[in-house]
Amino acid sequence: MTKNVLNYSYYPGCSLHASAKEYDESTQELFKILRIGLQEVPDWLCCGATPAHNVDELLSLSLCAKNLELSEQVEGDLAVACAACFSRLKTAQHKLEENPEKRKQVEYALDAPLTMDKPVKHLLEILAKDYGLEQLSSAMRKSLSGLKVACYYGCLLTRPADVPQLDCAEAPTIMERVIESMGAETVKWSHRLECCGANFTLSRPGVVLQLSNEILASAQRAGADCIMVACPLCHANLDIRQKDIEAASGTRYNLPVLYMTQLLALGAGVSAKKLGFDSMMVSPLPLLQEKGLV
Amino acid sequence: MLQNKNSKMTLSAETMNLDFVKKVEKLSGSSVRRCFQCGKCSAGCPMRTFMEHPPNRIVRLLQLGQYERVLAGRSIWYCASCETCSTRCPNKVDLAAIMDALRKCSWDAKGASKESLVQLANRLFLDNIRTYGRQYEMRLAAAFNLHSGKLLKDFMLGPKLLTKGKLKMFHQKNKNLQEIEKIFSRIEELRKKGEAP
Amino acid sequence: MSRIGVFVCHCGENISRTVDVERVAEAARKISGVAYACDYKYMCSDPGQNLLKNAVSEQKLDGIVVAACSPRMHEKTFRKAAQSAGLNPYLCEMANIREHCSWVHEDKEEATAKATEIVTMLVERVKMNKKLQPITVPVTKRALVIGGGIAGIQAALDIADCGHHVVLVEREPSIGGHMAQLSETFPTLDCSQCIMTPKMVDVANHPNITLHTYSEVENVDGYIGNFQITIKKKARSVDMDKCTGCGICMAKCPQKKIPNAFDKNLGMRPAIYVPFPQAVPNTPVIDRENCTWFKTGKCGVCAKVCGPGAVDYSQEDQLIVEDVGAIVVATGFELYSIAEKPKGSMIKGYGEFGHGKIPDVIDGMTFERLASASGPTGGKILRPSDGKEPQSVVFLQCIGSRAREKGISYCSKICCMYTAKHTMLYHHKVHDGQAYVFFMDARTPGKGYDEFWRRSIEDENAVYIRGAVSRLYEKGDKIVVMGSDISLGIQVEIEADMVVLATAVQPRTGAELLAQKLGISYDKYNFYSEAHAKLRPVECATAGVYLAGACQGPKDIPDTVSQASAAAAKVMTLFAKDELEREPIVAKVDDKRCVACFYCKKVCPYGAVEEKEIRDRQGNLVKVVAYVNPGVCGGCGTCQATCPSKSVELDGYTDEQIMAQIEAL
Amino acid sequence: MHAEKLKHDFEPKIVAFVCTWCTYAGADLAGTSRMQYPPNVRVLKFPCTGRIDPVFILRAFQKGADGILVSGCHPGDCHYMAGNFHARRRFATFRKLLEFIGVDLERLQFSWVSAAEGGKWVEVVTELTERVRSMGPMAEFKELELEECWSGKLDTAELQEAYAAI
Repeated sequence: MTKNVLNYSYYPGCSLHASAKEYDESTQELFKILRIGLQEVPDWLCCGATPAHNVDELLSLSLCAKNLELSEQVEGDLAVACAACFSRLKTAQHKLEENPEKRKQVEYALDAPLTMDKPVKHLLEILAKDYGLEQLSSAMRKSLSGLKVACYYGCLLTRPADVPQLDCAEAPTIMERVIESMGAETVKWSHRLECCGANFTLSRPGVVLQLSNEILASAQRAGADCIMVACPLCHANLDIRQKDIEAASGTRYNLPVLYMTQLLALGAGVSAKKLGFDSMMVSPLPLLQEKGLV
Repeated sequence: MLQNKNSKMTLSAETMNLDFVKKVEKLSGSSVRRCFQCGKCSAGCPMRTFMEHPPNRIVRLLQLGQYERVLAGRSIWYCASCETCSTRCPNKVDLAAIMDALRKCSWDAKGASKESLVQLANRLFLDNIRTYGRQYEMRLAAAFNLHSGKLLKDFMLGPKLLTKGKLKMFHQKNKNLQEIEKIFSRIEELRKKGEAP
Repeated sequence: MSRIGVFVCHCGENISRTVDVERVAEAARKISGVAYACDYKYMCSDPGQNLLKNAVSEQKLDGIVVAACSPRMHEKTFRKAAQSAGLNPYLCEMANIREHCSWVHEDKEEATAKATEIVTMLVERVKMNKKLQPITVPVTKRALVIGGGIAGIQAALDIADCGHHVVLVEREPSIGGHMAQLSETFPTLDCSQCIMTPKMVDVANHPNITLHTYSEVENVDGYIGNFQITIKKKARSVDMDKCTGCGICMAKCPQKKIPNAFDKNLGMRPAIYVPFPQAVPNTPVIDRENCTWFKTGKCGVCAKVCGPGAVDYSQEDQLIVEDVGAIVVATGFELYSIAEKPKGSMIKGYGEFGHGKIPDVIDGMTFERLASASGPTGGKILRPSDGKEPQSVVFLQCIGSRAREKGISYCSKICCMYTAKHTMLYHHKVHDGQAYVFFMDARTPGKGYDEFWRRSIEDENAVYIRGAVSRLYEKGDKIVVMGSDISLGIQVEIEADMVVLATAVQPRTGAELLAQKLGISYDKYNFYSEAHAKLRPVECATAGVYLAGACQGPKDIPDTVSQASAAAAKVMTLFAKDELEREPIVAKVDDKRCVACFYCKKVCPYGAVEEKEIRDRQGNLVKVVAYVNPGVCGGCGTCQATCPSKSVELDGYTDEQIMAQIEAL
Repeated sequence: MHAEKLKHDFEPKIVAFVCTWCTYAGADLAGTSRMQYPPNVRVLKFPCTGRIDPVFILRAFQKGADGILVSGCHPGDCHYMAGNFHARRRFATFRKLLEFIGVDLERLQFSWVSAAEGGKWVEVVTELTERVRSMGPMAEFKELELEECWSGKLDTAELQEAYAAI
């Protein structure tokens, strides 16, 4: 077995073990072919997501701090796939460093001194910065050229400006740069950073139908073949709810919504069968076949 | 007594609950007074159409210490935490954090708000973490439908997701459930002692 | 027969590319009266100018036309060249064949034809040109400053420091104006008196300043450089030379219950008084309307107690005349009153705020006096009705201002800032008190201003509510304020202990009368008009009169002081020369033809037209005619076009010159 | 490069009476900006539109002008404060008079062109030139002028004949 070029500890988050399993699978496949090691943090727990910080900040911070503590068992910076988990973990680091009072409370809750030094990195950051775009480009086995991709950031990859620090909060390009390095074409579109309706998908699905509809419409206007995401919740709203959105708005979109890692892995030569394309509600296979990618 | 959201506001040292404002400022770590009502938050808020009070009005009501009006409305529960407002605020008012703080106040006050569905979803979500350590969407959705009385909500979606392997009928519990329970209980303990909000 | 020279410029290729300059010169030679014509690459260059100069002397030319660029570009250059060749500069004209011809046309034939016609017109014109001499006017290097507030004080000190004599006239018994009444000043919260009184003392002690307090400008004659000012010194009833300012007269005066206007009538003063302790000069005046001696002929206590015998009941108003060369008008402003106004007045009061009859509804200046350490309450905020400390104060902005209905559509500019200051002063003095401000917009364009306003909210607890107030009414000892928060769209009601109105800044009552004496224009509100809103903001259109401070429009202290120093600089520029020289483009009246209809006087924007008496040798009045004062005339020529008897001529643009041009069409 | 130039049967003569501060400067700006307009216009410079005597307009028509433009500063921008207002009032009356005596007012245009409006100068001049071109030559006043000339000369054949007949 060849040696890995980089090694990370890995926090997949709840969704990647359920509704977003294809994100997890494609991430594993992509990193394997790029020779980037990923070792899952043992017994990681839910970061608390939006519900926790919505009503109980202390709980939210404590859950994240616990995960950071758990991650210390594995070598390497902490790689996070889910944009929401990434945002929560970064926010927790940010707030606990800033606010000694909150830090004290969390230390009490965990009954342990905080270990906060491990850098938390989103997959995008690892690919674009640590691994490098040139390297990524040279890993290309099958160019995605001809595929017009609308890169969808959503809320939490970039906002608020001083927390994730992944890219410019208002005009990021990191997703575009990453996928372009695999030969894809990206479209300019208006709703890259708009909210999809997030976790209202459970309690108030009407909200999602409206907000995600605008996003799909914008991508369609821009002439995109598909939407690329890096967040399971965005994916759920745009993919799983797409049929409902089409019904509610009376517009036919049929826009496949793909995880960033699915597309990258495809370009890097991973077999389409391993990338979970068949588990998606809006099947991307007709499109990928048309473009000669599968 | 508050008649409706537009009923007249009488301002005086007694009717302006500035302690509440201070509490929100402390919880959120953001100034409320700094807001000068430019409205940029409401301009970019994706959830504005679903709110009875747009974000800027929430801050304005806070500035005047009108906490009852804020908590009684369901607007705070319609915030998606997308952070657009906080990112673009010219005055560095962290409205997303203020919304978190307000929701916590409403949560603690139990039933202050008209919005129950979002609160229900949140509670089930947190219960899930305490019991299993991780989220299991199947369970969450089922429990939500059960509790909200919307038994058939997304009825058609479930089987589809199951066949796609997206919902797991069975799952494992975390091995460190005791540690997780400890976090929850120690936080409760802190609160009982009055050492945490 | 005239001998005109025509000089056609190529301007490199700028002209010659589209205009055949040689053909233009050739055509010019054929015009009758043209003695010489040539073309040259760069007429404005040294060799070009020499060509022109040599031609003038060699060809004995009596007029020249330079066909080149716009006169706005090089008229001065060529007129100077003509002058150095011994030709009167006003016999040189420019034909604009670049901006108006070669640059705007492409067809060479057409452009050449047009250029030739332009040259022909100018040749015909220059034949009619007359020799003109620059006008000189002697300058009296003394300045009059009207108004002893901060604007007048600053202007007077600047001019006096430059070595010129200044006559400062102040209507009140003391200089200081409104600034002396203020407690603290935004945006730094300096104590107003602390920064103001040293300047007042400087005025009093300055060897170059003659101070006339309790005096008014009675009449203004003359024009720039040569004004004669008649000043009325009102009878002070105290001999300023003898008075030592000991104050015993004031202490002993039995009549002590006269409301002191300086304290907005909150405090009392005796009949013999100085308006405030730091007054300059520190010489009392007797308020004759309230003095027992003047009312009944009995009392005389002040005269009896005065050691130096300075009290003089027999003093009378005195008229004195001062000769000055320039005038700075710095008469300041007054505050709008919400009281009911007489019918026919453009300004209306506020019935919905009680027409000024609710005792605890006060204006901003009254609040200043309450907050002032030297004020009637010693700096304690106490409400006028019962002397209690108000626990809640509501401030209302834009009272009168920005209210077309009330006759004032402008923004008073200073109220946003002073209201923010008031909330801070109130918070400093009444820690538990709550200040509320109803405002429409916060207008804070000044250095450190917005930060100051934000401080009043973020650090000093003021609650700002966007929206105007509908009505005030009394309820027990409270004042109910009925407002609305327009960002919420919710009505707001506050029961206040005191209400402070930020009333509009208005010109002084009677400002128009002084303007008429000075011959300066004023707007519909009676604010004095500057010559140009952007580029001549301190000069009046009337030469030699300058504006400083709020008499021109609402202004805060920094703006007022800047404008005062600017006005002083303008005066000093005028005084830098012994004589005033200006372009001789002025109107002249032919006495013989003038029928004294004075239409010219009506249309002249400069007030340059006077009535001149013509007398025979015995001194009998023969007739009255119009006379245009060349020192004042601006040279627009409106009088000439208006004159029904054709007796006015504007030098440089005479009918002959223009008709000659038209004839050449 | 240049658009084909149309040759016209009639080239009107346009005279512009302008003030030196605004419109003259505006025309200068059109020049420095290298804008193009018909070469039919001749500019007469005045200190202010207030100086323009209606007689000048009459005389210009007599001397062959087919169209006349009077242009000064925008209201409120007069260098001499109010000259353009006086001009406006004067010409409002004068137009009525011209109309009364039968002059087509389309030949006489008043406008405000500021020192910054090079483009507007070009527009105004071009429009007026084209309009007057379509109206044809201004004959009335020229005939009057000819008549005056005729009556002024004492040695024409007609007169000689008339004298002889007496």
